[in-house]
Amino acid sequence: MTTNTQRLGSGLALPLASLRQIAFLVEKDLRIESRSRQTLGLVTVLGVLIVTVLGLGLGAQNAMTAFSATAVLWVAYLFSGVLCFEKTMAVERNDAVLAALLMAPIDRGVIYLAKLASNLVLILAVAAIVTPVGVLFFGFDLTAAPVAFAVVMILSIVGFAAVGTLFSAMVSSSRLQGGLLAMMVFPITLPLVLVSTQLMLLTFRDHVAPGGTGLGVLIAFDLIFLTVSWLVFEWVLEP
Amino acid sequence: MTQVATHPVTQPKAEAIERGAVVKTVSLSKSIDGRAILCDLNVEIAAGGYVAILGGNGAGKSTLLRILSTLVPPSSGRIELFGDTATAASVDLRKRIGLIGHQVMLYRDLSARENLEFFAKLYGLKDPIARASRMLEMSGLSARAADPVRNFSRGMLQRVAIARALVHDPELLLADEPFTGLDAPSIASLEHLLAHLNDAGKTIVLVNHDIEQSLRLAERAIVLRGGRVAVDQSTTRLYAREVLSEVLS
Amino acid sequence: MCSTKTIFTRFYWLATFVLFGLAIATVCTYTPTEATMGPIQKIFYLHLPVAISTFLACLVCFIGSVGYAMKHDARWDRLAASAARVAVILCSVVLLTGMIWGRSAWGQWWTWSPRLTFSLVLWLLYVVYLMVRMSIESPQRRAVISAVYGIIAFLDVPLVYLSVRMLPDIHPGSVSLAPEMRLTLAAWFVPVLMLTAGLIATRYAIETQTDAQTPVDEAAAAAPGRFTWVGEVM
Amino acid sequence: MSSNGFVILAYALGLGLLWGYAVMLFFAGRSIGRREQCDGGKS
Repeated sequence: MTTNTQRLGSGLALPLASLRQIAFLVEKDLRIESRSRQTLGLVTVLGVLIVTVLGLGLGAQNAMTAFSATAVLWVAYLFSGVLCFEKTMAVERNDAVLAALLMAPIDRGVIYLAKLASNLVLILAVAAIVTPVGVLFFGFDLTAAPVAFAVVMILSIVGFAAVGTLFSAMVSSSRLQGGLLAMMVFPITLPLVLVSTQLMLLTFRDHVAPGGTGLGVLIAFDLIFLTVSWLVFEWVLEP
Repeated sequence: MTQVATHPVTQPKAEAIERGAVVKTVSLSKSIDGRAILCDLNVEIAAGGYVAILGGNGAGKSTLLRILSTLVPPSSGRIELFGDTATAASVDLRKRIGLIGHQVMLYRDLSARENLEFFAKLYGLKDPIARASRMLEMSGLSARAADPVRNFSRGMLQRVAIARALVHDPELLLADEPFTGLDAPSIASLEHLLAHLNDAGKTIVLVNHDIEQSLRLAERAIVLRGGRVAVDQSTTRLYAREVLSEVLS
Repeated sequence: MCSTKTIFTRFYWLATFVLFGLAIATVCTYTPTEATMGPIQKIFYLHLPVAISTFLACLVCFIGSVGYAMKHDARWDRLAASAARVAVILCSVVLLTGMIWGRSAWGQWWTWSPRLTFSLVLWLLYVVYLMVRMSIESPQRRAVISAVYGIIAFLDVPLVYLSVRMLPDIHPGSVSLAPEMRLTLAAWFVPVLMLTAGLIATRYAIETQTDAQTPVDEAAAAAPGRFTWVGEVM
Repeated sequence: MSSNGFVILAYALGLGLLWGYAVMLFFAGRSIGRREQCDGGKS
């Protein structure tokens, strides 16, 4: 908790070196991911599976309203996202490389931002696959305001990834596996799910562009939890 | 009981010794979950030294090594590396430490070359690609540099791990039970490599459970028992039987 | 050998009990039934004080978590744990009374109204806190993870409150209280707050005693002897 | 059930839960206390 707080005092200008380090780390994560192709494949199939099951469950005959569309997509994102966080952090754990990573002369906040970036790349890739599938299968008519949908969803996913990455580091660096990560992440991200579904309702049903408190909550969520996770990550990572 | 051969003091090693203490612990204690693992340790290791840390299981030797590597903070007291106090934040101190363990700490899906290049870049070396390939040649792995590390034998994995630990040319090398799980030829080549590195002026701290081997390799042995230093002597006058009795009693 | 401490605690609990009796008496006899909502509104005098106490217990848990984050002292961690347990109990009462109120006023046990949803999410957040504590063995590791979760959960509460207000709300706005009603509310606030403080303190004392008595488990403590820097993953 | 019935149910459940927990803590505290005394002699 020490170094990050002092640096926060001296302004948040990430020096160029950290950006380069983040690039190395993210490149490594994505290379491992492309090599094993496990996470992306597994997670995407899970996403599509959830959309299908929920879609059928909610009655695929009548066209999906945008409200239930967002809800179905959210459930898919949440579950595949948690699996994705667990897997990207498991890479450091299975190969026991975390110690070598911590020995490197890089700041632990950088490790957090790099893991966050890797998780974001993966989960946005999954979202990019699952959303069209949802639209295709159930005729979610996102065409009315695709930009609003994209903005709200991306903002929410960033917040979700910020918390998910931090918790996956905590859970992965101790024996408890299984559903605990999901159990920890879901209640915390409920505001995101609530707000994004409500905003989508407003946008698609009442044709009101997302704004006001809704967007404010999303942005506040992202800012608060990015900062707190970045500060706390170093302390949590300590074996 | 083989008697330890005297250690020829090579020229670079002599230079290293002038640099004074590399590692110093000042009333260092560590307790984990309420149990005292290390109690008030005051150990000093000079540059160029080759020290073996011995002790029974749970005597705290691995914990001590982790604290020296700045990855785990002490509960009380402090450690001084290369002369100034080291905390988890001292990034440039960590640059001068290399770390080997019985876990290879490599990405199994990446190839040996990719692993070394990654760590070289992480350490901010000027020419990471060249440095990585030179380390591969030195450890005789160029032939299989492109294969993913998961297909390597235990001996080759350890060689890549050592290459990773030395890629940034550290002055202090921390080795925690590096011989675990190695076959005879790999053990011999690792012993030779460590001796060679020590002659090249690197300080080596070796945590080992094989007393016989440690006395043969290291110049000085520190035996930990109950978190305290039971024996701290040069290995020339120490006999395995004595140390064994210290460790087990 | 009654030390002053035990005398004080006995007196404290007696006073709390008496004040509760007094509060029950006032709500039964003295407070007028509210005009628009009828007698069901009388649940309010228990519902609101317990809701406020729940929030205060969550705040104490947050303070304990931040305290542990700063000081790494097991006492802060015990405070956070005790406060979280009490918060869950209190929140259960809030949920129960809210649901009963909803059932009597609108006919269904559960409506996704902002207040009820907020209590539910708060309840979930701190039940998960207790589940996290239960699923980690090593006390030090458990304290670290609980502290981080405690901080994140509490920071999430205002966001939940804001996002929940976007839900369609059939709950009436806060109704204006006659002076007698305000008096009853005060009569309820004092004992409920005292009870909350008492519960947290007692739970804290129990945890201090149990920690002092647990013989340190040799095996668990010896585990880190092996070189497993990625926590106790082995 | 009349609304008065619901009020009584709410208070009964609420106070029951709160004071039930208090009593539970009281007994838990005492049992630990006694264990403290009985093995106090040993340590």
